[in-house]
Amino acid sequence: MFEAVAFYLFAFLTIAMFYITVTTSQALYALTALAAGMIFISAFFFILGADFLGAVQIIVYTGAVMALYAFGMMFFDTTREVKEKQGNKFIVVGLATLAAVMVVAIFVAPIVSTNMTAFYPMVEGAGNTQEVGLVLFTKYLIPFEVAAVMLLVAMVAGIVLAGKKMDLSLTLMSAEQAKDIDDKDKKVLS
Amino acid sequence: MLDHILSILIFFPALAGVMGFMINKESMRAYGVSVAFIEFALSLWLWFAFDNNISGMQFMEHLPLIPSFGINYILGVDGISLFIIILAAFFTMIGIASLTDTKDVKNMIITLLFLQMTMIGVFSALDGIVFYVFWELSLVPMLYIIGAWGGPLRIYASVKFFLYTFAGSLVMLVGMLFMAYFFYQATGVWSFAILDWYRLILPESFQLWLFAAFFVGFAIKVPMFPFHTWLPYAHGQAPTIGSVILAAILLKMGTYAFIRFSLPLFPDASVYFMYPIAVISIIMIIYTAMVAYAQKDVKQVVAYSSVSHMGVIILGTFALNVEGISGSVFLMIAHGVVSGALFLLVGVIYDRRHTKLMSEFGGLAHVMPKYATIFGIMMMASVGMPLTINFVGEFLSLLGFYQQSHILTLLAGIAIVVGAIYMLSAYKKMFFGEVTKEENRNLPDVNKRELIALIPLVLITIWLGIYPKPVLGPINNSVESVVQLMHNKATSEEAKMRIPNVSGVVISKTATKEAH
Amino acid sequence: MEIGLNHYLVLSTILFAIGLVGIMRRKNLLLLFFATEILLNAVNIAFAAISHYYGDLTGQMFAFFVIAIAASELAVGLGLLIVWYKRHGNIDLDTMTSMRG
Amino acid sequence: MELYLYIALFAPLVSSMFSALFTNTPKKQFVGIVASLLIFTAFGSSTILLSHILGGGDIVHVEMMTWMATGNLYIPFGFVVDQVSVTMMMVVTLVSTIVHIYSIGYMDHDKGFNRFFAWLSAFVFSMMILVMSDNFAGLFIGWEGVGLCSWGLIGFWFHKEVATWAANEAFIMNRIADLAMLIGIFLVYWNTGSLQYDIAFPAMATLDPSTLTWMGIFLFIGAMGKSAQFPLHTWLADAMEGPTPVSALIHAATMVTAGVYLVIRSNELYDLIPNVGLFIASLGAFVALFAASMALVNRDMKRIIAYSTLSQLGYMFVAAGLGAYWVALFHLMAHAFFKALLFLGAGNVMHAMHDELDPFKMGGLYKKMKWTAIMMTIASIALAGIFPLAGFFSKDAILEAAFVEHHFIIYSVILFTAGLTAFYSFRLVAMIFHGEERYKLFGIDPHEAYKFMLVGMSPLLILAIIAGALKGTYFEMITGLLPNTEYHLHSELTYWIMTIGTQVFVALAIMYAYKKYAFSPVSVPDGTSKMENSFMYKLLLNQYYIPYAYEEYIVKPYNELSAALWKVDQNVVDASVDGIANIFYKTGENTRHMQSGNLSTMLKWMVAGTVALLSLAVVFGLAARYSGEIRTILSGLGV
Amino acid sequence: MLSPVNVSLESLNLITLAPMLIPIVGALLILVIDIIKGGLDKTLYVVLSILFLALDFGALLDAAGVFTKDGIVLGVFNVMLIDGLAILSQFIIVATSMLFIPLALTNKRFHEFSYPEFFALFLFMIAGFQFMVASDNLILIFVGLETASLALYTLIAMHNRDKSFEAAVKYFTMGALAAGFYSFGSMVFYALTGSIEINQIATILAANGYVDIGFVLVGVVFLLASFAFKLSIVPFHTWTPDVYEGSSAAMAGYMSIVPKIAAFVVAMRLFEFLIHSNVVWLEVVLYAFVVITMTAANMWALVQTDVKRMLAYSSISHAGFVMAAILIGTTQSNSALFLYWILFSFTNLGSFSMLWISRQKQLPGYQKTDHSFEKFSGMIKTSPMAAIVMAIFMLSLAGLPPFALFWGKIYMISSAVTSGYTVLALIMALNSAIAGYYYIKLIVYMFMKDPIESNIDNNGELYVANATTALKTIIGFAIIATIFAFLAIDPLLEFVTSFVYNSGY
Repeated sequence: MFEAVAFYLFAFLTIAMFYITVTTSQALYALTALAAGMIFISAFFFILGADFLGAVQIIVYTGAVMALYAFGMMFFDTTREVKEKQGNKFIVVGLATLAAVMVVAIFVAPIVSTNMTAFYPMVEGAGNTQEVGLVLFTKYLIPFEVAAVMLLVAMVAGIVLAGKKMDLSLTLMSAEQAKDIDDKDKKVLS
Repeated sequence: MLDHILSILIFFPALAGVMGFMINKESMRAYGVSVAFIEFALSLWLWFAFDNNISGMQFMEHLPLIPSFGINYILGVDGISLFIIILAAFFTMIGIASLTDTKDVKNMIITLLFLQMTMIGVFSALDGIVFYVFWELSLVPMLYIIGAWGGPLRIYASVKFFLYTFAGSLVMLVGMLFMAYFFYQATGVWSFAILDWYRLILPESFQLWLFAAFFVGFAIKVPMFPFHTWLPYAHGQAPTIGSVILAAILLKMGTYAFIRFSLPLFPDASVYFMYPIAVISIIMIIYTAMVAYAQKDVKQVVAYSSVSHMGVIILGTFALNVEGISGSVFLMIAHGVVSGALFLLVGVIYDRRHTKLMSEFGGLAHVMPKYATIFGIMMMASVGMPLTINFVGEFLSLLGFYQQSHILTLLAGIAIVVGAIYMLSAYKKMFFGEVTKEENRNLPDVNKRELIALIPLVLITIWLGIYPKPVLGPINNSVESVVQLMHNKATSEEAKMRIPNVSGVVISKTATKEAH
Repeated sequence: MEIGLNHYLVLSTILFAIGLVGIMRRKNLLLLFFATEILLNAVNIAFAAISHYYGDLTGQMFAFFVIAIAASELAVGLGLLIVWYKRHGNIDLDTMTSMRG
Repeated sequence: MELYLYIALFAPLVSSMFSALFTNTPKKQFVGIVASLLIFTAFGSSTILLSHILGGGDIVHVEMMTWMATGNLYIPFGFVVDQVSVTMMMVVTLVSTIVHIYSIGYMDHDKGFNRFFAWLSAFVFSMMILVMSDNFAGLFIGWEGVGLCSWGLIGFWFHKEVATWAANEAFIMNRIADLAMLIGIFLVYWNTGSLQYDIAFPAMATLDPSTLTWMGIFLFIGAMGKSAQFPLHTWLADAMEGPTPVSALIHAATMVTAGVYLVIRSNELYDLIPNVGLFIASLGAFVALFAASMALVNRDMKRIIAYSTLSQLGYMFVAAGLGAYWVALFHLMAHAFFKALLFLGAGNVMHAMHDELDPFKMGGLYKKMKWTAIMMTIASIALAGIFPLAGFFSKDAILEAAFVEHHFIIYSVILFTAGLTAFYSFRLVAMIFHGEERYKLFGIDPHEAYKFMLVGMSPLLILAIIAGALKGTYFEMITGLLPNTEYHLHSELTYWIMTIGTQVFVALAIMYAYKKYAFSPVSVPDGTSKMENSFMYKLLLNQYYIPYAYEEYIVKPYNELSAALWKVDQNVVDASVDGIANIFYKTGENTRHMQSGNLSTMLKWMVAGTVALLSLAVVFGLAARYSGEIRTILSGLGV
Repeated sequence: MLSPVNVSLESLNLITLAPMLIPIVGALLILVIDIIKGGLDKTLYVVLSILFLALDFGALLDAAGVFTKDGIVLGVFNVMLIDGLAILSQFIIVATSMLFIPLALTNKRFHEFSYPEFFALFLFMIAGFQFMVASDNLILIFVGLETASLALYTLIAMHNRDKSFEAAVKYFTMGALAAGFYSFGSMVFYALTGSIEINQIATILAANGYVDIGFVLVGVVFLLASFAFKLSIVPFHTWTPDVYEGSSAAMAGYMSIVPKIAAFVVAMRLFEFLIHSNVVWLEVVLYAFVVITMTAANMWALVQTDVKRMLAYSSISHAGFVMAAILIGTTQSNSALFLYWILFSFTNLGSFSMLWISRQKQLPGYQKTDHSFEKFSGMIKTSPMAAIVMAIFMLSLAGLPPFALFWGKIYMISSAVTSGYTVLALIMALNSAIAGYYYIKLIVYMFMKDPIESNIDNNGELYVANATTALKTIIGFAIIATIFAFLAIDPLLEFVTSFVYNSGY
């Protein structure tokens, strides 16, 4: 019973929050609603016994991601109302509703497939984090490492795009201009 | 060297073309003529070495290319292809020799040499894919020739030419892939070799579809009604040399392919489609002849006349007997010579007046008697005057088809009437009457260079008209084997009946000869 | 009332659809990125639920990696956003139409 | 003998090629002389061959070389000199020689002198091939060859619009007939297996009559074209635009008789199909009358003679059609002599009158051109069939044949025509040489032709007079090959009545012509007299409106249809090709805006694509899940 | 309690990991070098990248040897998968990358190449693609895909001009949506089978007899949508022309080959078993995709005014053409896919390189975009060699024999023919004819139009404005390979077929 109440409550809350996120014209509201939605989602994780995931959700999303977004928003000065020219709303809502309705139509049916053996079963007595750790560092070691590379890529990309001198474009400069820039750089370095 | 003479014939011009980039612009024409002459001499040597008594393939070459997919570099000539190869070599030579000062003569000659490679390749390939390679490749130099040196609508014309034929041949390619697949199914081995395919007897229902697929490719190339509309544009816009090669050789690819592929591969389908194709041919003959009559541009007249004559060739091919097919092969050569010459002749006047409208001329026989004479000879050849080259082919084609259908032959025979109508009226408009235009009064007659190109054509026209045997003999031998093959392969009763059993005929023929 | 897997799947679908609405509707690049986060989060709920109901950890793994991916995407996305903003002073999609046809 | 055969055959070719060498140079007298000599050589050889045949020698048959051989078909260049061909050779070479000689004078001032001889000799060569060939294909070579030369010679003065028009008309009209001839040849080949006369004809005996009938009809249609039989006759009158020697040689003596020659040559075929023969005879009789009627009122000297030629060809076909092949050939020969003479005489007159052709503008020329007048009068007498000139013997034989065969309608038609012939011939002679000297009104000073021309013409004159005497010898020779159908009337009396009656009838016609045109004043018709406004006169003057009908109902529609088809070619056939190409291009052009460049739209497309896939999936998934139920429902509905 | 885990090193089969590790190490090394001493010339990094790629290639050869000996190899807890598809696609990826990297040595200076990070990201990207193709675990595929994509977005943006940012943003945003689709699709399959490994999914689905066909289809829809995005299948293609236009020509050429082959391999793994299980829906949808993509892309390419954009649409069309292989799903068709893509790689890279060497910085008035058709007017007059090379590339793309792509094309059509897809074969063939038009259009401009005045004056300099020996070498290689491809088809075909066949496809 508790589970049901919690499910419906958080379901309502997440849906509401995300609805606000996609519809509000105030960027700040959107950001706040998104963060709230993320937190509510972590609640599902806890309900479902995925404690580790819940923790990660809160840390990564509400911590890191939201902080970054907030930073970005300050950068863009989005305290003003966001003006968006909307085309045919009917198409947007229609398509999304259609997608939802159709998927739901199929998802409401129970899965009748049998032999649903768990390949990486949860172990009695071990905490969720422990279990996750075990699987993560054996089976999913490689994806984990690749994810690390991915984060490195993201980092380098972020640095290159936001950090380096992208405002001066060698691509657009003629050879002479580029040479001047080089000379300046050399002076700075030397 | 004789073992590889076909490869040499194919790739010598290409190599020379590549080397041609190094030649100085002023010396280019001399270079082109010499290369083309060597090539022509080689082709004559091929003829000389050709054994007239063998009806099958000679000078075969076999080199694995993609053996796992059954694609091999196989070459060979028989009596059917031999003369078209020689004709291709000959016309390239004539064409280069008669080139009047064009811009970018270097590019032109290199392109022509490449074109020559593709032409000879098509006629000597014995592998479906190799054939297709050269077939397609021949479009490119022609595209360039029409598009770069043509008239005001040249780009439209060249692109139309390219795309139309390209689209058709792609359908043919699918047909070839099917053929190879059927061969694979039958034998477990992939093969695109035409001689392998000859051994395959297909059920009639398959034959019909495959025939149709090949037909699209060939018919556009020929070009058969109603796929012919690219041709007037191509000819109308092309420079003289382009029209000459196009009419003399490139169109023959389609008709040649009918004999090389459609007939022996699909004998039952050939019989099945004989009447429809004959009707199309007759439409080609009469309809285009009438359209030709309505033209105002003399080159268009010749262009439409080409379509009309191709109708006779197709008709002869689908006579499905030795007389008709031999006739159609001979007519291919004949039409090559005659229409090539006519286009050259149109080029002569175009060079002088930069117009091809017949209304601009009139009374040219007064100022350019030699020109008028040569034009007259070629015109008479074109309308099928006996003792000219065209007559032999036309006579045999019609004679052959007469065995299949009397009424249709009668209708097709209207060719000789309508042909005379448009040709004579065009000739009259251009050459007869008083000189009305002031510009025409002082036109120089044909010069030496033009004569060098035209005289051999006149001589061939008459020589082969009087004594076609050196050409007709080898053609006949090979055609007999094709017809025999068709007869043996035919499955339906009707096909067996329609396609004569040559081995029986041969005896009676020798008997006939003895009787004389 | 028992809450089954289907409930979670339906919830996930609804959230996903909301994300789609955002994706299609938002013309502000930043807010558009928000919508992409919603998409991924919606899927995560389903993964966790399946994992729970099947007693299998793979789902949680997937969700974990999805979070990682979402984070990396964010970094690159913001980088692009900043570069664009520096050049143009806005982040409106409708101004981003120099290439078309 | 083979050598003579080759000489006879190739001397004209050599002559032609020799002359052709000089086509682009100014007039060279020696070209004409050399050409004439070479043709004369051919004549000489023919004579030797004739004497060989006459002397009972074997038929000379040579096979020079293979022409076409493929499959079952074997066509050599084979030549045969037998009784029929040697007769033809004689006619051809003799008339040719004379015309060549004559032409030296006639074409004296023409700058195309050399070219003329090239064409003329080429014609002789073609004609020789035609008559000497031993197979149908060779015949066809000559057949087309004479057509070509006729084209070149009719249009010899190519600066004249009418001349070139007439040349083309002749060529094209002949081509129509040639098509039928070609079909006939195909029929022969596929039914007998050969085109050689000596194989094909014997093989025909075993064929079924309907095939033979078709064969006969098609070959005869071919003959109709060359011999200008109705309805393919209009070209002959128009062909008179050519130089007069050409008319004499080609359009009177030789080429036009090729059709007759073909029928004679194919006698074995036509003997098997008497119905076709009767048709030929009937058509011949009709043409005889038809052409003669047009000659009655015509105002063009050459055209009158041309119509008379046409009429005489009708006679020949009557004979040939009735199976009297030797009579036809005999008339052909006799006709060649006097008609060539008539034409050459007309040429002299034309020269004298500076190319004036209207006899109404002449008159009284006898004083100026005595020899010409004599020759033309004698030729006319021969044409009219007055005893003892050539025409009498040949024409009389035809009449007899028709009578004996009991084809009385044909008989009466050609008898009546004989009267008409006499009338128009002498109408012409009278108007030209007698009566007032009307030419003076036009300021022309006529003069007699060169002497050598007249001398050249004299053999024809002699032959026109004496040819009848050769009938016996000829008959003996020719029946070696052709069926020996001698026509004897049952009673001597009938014969005499007929002969004398005919002679009287003809003589009356001549006298009427003289009375009307020589002894009473002739006024130049100006369209006012009552006769000129009569329906019949107009009908005849306009050649029964047949040329008009051809122009209106064949030529014009052909032009219009051609133009229309060209439009169809461009606007339907080509346009549909371009249309298909344009469909792709236009679709691309119209849908490229789908790529608006707006990211939002792009995302919408992605979602839309997914939704589309989803809806397909749902439909399919539901269908799969409830397939059982659906099937039940469908079966309940009886589907 | 959890028991300790014992893993032996041999069971990990680290050889399966070697090819991916090498570029990662290389990338790290480049980053480190840059940190130690900045401002080094790009040539260093180019050569280093090539060396590492060569090592990578060597490792691949090694892996190929293992595969031919032992068959399919699983490694590192069965996450890594070395089979024929993985090896073939990695060969293509690495080889194309080796061809691409020297294109950085341009005559003119471009922004991205001045950063060592460019080369590091490039190598990371290659590693990402390699992971993507060498696994059947949906997680690793996803992570690999994202690694590669994120790097790619950055590489595009680093060209540093308005259009390239726009391109990167568009690509990125749509990529994010596609990632959402991908995860959703994976989720559905996970819900169905409890597994995220493709072969297990296949086994379980087959065992259950596809009872939950609705679920399966939803999963397929989303996965298909995400891969359709990667493969630029209409209507998921909209990013392609814009991104190609926005990025440098060299990068556009690269993008038309490498990401797509990676996506094709995954698509093949994912959809092949469904096709073979007679999921009719998928067959219908793929059929529609193939036909629509080929035809529509061709029609749009017809109306382009910029060569690069035209080539973008043309590569969409080629992707649609190759997609047919997945639809047909026989060994022959899958081999044809690889054969085609190998041949396509150097042809297409060659043609984009031709654009690359003619890249100008300042556009003259008659040119609205970098490579508008007008730019190539009368090229034959001013720089004939370049024109002929370009023409041959175009003819090869059009499928004109005997140039490279023709052979791929006939093998592909033949595979359709042998599987009874006659109509498809015809559509494929006729689409080549439509495609012929726009390739010919460029040839028309180059060979048949008159050159623009300024180009005559500077003697066609602009067509080789950006050329260096390195670029010319690459083009030289590409053109020789394109012309003489027919000599290599037979061994290539045997090689590809045996690899595909032994992987069970």
